Amino acid sequence: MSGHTAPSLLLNDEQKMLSKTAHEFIRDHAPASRIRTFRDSKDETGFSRELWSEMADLGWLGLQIPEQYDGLGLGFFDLCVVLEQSGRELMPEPFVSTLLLGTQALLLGGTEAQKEALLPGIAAGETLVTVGYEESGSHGDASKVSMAARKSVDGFELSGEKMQVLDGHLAGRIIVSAATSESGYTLFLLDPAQSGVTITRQSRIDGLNAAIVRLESVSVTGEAIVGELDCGGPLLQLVFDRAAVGLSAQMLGASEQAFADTIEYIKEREQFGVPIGSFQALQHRAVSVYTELALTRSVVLAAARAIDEVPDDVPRLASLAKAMASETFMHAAQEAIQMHGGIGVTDEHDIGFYIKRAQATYMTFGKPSEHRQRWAELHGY
Amino acid sequence: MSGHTAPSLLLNDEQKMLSKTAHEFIRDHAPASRIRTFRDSKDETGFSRELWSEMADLGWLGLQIPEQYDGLGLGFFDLCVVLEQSGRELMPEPFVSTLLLGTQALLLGGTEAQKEALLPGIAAGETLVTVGYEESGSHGDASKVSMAARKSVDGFELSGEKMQVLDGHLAGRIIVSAATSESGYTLFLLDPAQSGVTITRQSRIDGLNAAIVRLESVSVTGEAIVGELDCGGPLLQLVFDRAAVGLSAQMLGASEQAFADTIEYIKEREQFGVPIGSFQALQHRAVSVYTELALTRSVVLAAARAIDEVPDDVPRLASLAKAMASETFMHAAQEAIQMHGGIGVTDEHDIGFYIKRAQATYMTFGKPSEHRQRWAELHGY
Amino acid sequence: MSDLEAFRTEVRAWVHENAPESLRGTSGSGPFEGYWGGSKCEETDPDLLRWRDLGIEKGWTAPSWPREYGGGGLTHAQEEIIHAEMKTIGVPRPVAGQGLAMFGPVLLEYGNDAQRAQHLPGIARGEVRWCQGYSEPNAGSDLANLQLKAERDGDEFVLNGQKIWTSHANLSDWICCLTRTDPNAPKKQMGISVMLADLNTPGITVRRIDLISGYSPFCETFFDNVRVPVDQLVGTENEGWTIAKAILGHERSSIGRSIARQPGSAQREVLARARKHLGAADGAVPDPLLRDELASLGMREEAFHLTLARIQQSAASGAPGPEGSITKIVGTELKQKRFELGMKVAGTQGLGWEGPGFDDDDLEYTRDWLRSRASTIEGGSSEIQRNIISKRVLGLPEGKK
Amino acid sequence: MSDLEAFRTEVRAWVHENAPESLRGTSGSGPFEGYWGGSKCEETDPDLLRWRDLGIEKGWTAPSWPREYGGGGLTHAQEEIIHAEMKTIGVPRPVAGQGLAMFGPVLLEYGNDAQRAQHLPGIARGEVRWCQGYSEPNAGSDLANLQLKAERDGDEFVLNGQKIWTSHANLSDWICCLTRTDPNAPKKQMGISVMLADLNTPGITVRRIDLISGYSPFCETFFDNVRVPVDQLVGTENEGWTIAKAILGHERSSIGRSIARQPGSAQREVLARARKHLGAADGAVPDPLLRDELASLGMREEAFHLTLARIQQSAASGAPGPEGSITKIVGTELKQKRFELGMKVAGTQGLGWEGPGFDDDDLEYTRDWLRSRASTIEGGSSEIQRNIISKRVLGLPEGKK
Repeated sequence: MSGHTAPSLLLNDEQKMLSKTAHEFIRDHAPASRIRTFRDSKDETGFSRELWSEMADLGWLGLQIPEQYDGLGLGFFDLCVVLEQSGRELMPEPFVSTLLLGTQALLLGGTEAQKEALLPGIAAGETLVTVGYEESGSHGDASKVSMAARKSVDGFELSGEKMQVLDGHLAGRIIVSAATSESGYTLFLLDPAQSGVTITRQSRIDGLNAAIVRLESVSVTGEAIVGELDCGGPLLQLVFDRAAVGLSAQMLGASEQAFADTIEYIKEREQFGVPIGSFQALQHRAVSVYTELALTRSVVLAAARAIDEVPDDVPRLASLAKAMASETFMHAAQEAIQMHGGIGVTDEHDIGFYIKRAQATYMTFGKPSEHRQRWAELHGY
Repeated sequence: MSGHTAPSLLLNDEQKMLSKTAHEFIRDHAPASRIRTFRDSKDETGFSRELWSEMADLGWLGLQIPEQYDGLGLGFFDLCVVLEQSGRELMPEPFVSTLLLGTQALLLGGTEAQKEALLPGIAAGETLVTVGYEESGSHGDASKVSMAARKSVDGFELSGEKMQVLDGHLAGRIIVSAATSESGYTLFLLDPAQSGVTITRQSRIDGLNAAIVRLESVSVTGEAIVGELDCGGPLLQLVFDRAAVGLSAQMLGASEQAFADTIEYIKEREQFGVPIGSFQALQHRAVSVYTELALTRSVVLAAARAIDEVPDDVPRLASLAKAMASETFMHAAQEAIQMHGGIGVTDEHDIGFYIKRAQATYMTFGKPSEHRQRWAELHGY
Repeated sequence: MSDLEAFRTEVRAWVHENAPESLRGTSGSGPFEGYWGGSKCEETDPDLLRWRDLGIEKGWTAPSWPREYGGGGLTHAQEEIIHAEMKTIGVPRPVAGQGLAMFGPVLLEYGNDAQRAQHLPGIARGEVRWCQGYSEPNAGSDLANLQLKAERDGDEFVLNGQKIWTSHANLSDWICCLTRTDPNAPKKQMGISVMLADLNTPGITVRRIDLISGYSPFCETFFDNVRVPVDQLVGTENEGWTIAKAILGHERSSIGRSIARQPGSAQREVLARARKHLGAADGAVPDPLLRDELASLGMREEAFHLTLARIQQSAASGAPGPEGSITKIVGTELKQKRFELGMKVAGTQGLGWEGPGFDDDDLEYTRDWLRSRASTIEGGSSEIQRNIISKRVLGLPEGKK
Repeated sequence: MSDLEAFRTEVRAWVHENAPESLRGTSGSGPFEGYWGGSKCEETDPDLLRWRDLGIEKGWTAPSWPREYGGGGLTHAQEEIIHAEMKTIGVPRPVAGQGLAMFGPVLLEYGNDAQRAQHLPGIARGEVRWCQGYSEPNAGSDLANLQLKAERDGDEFVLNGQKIWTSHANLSDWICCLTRTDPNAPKKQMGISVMLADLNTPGITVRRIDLISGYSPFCETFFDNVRVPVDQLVGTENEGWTIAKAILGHERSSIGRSIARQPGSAQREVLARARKHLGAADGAVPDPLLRDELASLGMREEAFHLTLARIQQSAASGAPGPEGSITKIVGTELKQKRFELGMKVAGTQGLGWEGPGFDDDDLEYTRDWLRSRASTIEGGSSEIQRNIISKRVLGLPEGKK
């Protein structure tokens, strides 16, 4: 903690109620088994439009969106309360693409016109807005931008390809990064219905929906710029920090659910005439997961709080949360499978989806070692 | 393994007998508690001259020394058989200084005259020969040599300071590295009785004896050079590889003894009315140590064998052995203390000396991460 | 030159002369890689079939089995040499699979002459494929808890119940089952019998089990009044646990060994992925942390191979050490580390399940990574292995089961 | 402004005005740092003594104790504020030690008025120093197995036996002992009583125990017909186990908290050592692996502090979470990691025991590293903590003890 007084890491009464409501709603309507259902039925949407609308009606999608854009005007912390619960059941709905990437990009860099045009639709669950930043040659470094924005008479002409654009198959708007100068790049807001845009759906292990977005000479005006010309890098970094924290909240929820399922399983599963949860070696390993969960909860809450209250602390706390949540989720998912034994590695059981999501989230918005490196830099070493 | 047929990793009958004899002799005459005795009595020698002589009589000090210099002319592998046993009881006798550093430097780079003058005395247990390579500003990098050898009329004049020279307080000869050109340094054989040499004894946690060797304008002739002028670096690297393997054999023995003592302890120590060794969490952790010991034994034997038979394989196998033995010894020593509980952290119990030695050996001849880096380089990445 | 060395020279020459070019370098030459055969086999690769036939002709599909049963009549040391020479150039054994690796040896040790004569030649020629029937839903780690009922009825046993993890049961011809012949035995390790059943017997149904990797060799096999002739009982009725333990011990060590592909191959594989995905064609891997992890993996791989060699050498010298019991644990953890690191270097390119935007190698690797999670569970979980070592090797007192 | 905020403002002003300059920034302000007092204390630092006297005068050595016993009569929330404000500028509490942290609270909860009146003021003023007498050679993790015999003889108990790990017994005035008053009780948790003994009582001898670090606060304390008046029995005879558990719970959480020095201090400490020993005055630590390990340490330290804060906040809000039980495990492991890394960056310069060639800071650090090995053992080993969490928090079924 940089200050001597720690920020509040507790949920207030409203947030506790929100957490409880979200927990129950998601548990009842959105079990993790849906990942299998969507996959096996080759569902074209890949998530439930109805559920997304219902959550909009519950106010969850606009929690953090200012009231002037039809949101509730609460904080990022409140959003994280819902995200944690959504993570428990690995929901494939467009939380990351729309609430973490698209919305944050608009809130942090959008013009008044862009916000007015899109935020109400997001809060209403009608519009999906995503960000495309990954390219095939970027090796995970979003600052390596090959997509080019050439100056044209009345704006820019964009060409190039973005990979694994989350919910790119259904997004009403896609924000892409494109090189606008030798050293800088710019974020542009696109309508995928525009001529020159090709969308190819991808299939990932984790059940999130992604697409390849190919642009061939797509024309946009200067009004499509999100943020400032050539300043896409710093803006995207701010977006990534928030997205990393929100994703960490989902990872926390997922870890907790995997752990809870595992504890329940080892209490029930008998071998050698006793529950396997009575074996001390398993018990001590379970405690190791438990302690990591407790630490992860603290850092996720602190990072979420910082986004609302202590902006200067966001970079380091976002890196802390993402690094720790990634390792905890992977650890919890691995132990969950191992402790479930044979049944745990079958496709029939849901626990296997947790390790798939763990791998995907580990690799998204910077893996732990990258965040540790950033932490070191932020601490001057 | 670089070839398709693994080298023999078994002891032949003579080596098995040697191992057994050494084990019993050391167990009976050189218990680890001597570390405490030497320390508390502030013994000026810090080890037992008598024991060293007896081991010479048994032929152990000259095992690897060619017969023409009064040794037995066996291999480095044979020497490692004895080293492993000496490690079991953390013997503070000058194995590392004299048999691993001094002897190997002479065997690999010594002139005929130097070998004739010193190897018989080493085999007889009468002469100690050590190597000084560490300096206060070298940060563990032996190639940073501040000690200077200035050309003089009939040779060189050496000035500078070496730190933590093992057994420097009693060595009959000390080999030091000294800069002889911009880019290279040279190994020189010194008689500490020479004018300008000051020896200051140091006290280390691990019970090995060390000294600061300060040289002020010490004159030597060209006959004092070990190896070639300006070629001290490559020679010292060869010496270090052998020393690392020999030290790894000692670490293997020490790990095995710490583990054996721990297994014995947890079989006997009762809490809650049962031996604590019946607790599954301890059992599984004990198995982890056991598996590391088995792997470490294989790599130490392979590296020792390579020194005798496959010189090209020595660099990578020496790095493998040192890296693995270091981690295994530290792991075994930490678990030994934790499983011994309260008594394990008292100075009265010998088990604490194992972690002190583990720390010292970890840091000697390259720590694991340095050896992994070298391994990567040797494998082209 | 010793006899064995002379034999090695001879084997090497034969293998070099006869092993099809197309198969060289394709295999770790373990007991489970290559042509598994059986009546349902649809293998069409002419080289693989020719290699099989050459092996059968030499008796080298089962070098140490008696010649009368289709083997080569050689010693175990000679067998090791044959397998080692095939491994050297990376060709698979002419016939592979569980029949050769496990059930043949069981019949040689515990079966009677009639059983050997009936079953061994088909195994040695790769004509009859075998699978195992040990685990049940409530008898995994606690295998002795098995409940598949076998009741005597005249000259037959009638089997009812279920087996699980019956790998490749859908592709096999026969199954080797652990059954409960005496449900009233005072200890659950008693009253167990080993039986061989033709999978075509009426009443047997097989259902495939997909793993998290999306596919798997595993099946569930259900027995509904399945009639097995009494002459397919192996060993003594109700005393099958001894045989079961022997089979499991064999399975454990063969899993450990089967992970041991060519020395250095795990390191090379992950290095190649690092070069591909990190965009570093040669020289040092640019990420020093990944490089360090890769070196750790490479070192551990080498240590594992050296340990296997040491165990093999000490077994050959007549004094098998207790270290054999660790190979399953160490081998499977090494395998998992390899895939974890291989996934880490691939970053988001490792996240594909199928289809566009991911190349085939990456898609396959990801499935293999998922598959590797089972390795510390199947064939006796790591936890069970640790219990065994704790008790049998370290001699630690037993707590509760 | 709430009352508490107003109080904080007042405390902050007082602390800033009165805390001696020389003490600022010297302390993590935990309950065990600073002036421990007692009749054998030879403290001469005038600032420390002045700070003690100012604290006593305000009643802020024991802010939440009743004023009649030398306390400040304040609420726990106010006490937290006082300690937090001292921590902010890094001054120690005016009086520290186990009397304030553990035995005073025990007497307030379980003692009688006479005992409170006799003992509390001396503790609050730092005049009487206390130590614990719980463990015995055969009652460590299994504390309920304790055997120190206390037999009633008229108005006295006669104590015979031995305690171990009686920290600072050689510097203390009184000891709080767990004794066996009924050796025939049906369960070993029964028949235990808590007693207070003056260490000057004839028959008590104290022997210091050195740790592997070369020194330690620990002692063994032997009881040979030691007569303790019955009015020093705390609570009910034979029902001391409840009190013992309360003391142990308190010890556990205070050990965890006492490790929590200033946030970021572990990272700063190891970074300073890295700069010193790796020769990098500023900028990135040159060894990327050490740098990564340091970042891991720094992150974990921050996570630990945030978790302590979260636990404290939820306790203050009336709903203490179960996470409190992890602080001992996490805190002590963090401490060990810190010293391990600090030793690693020092290389061979960390190998000194004493004397020439090593500087004083390094020598002290090495001793502290060795001392840290005890932290996962003392005050309830990590293994015992894991058992407790497993049972009480996770609700896992008990296996064998």
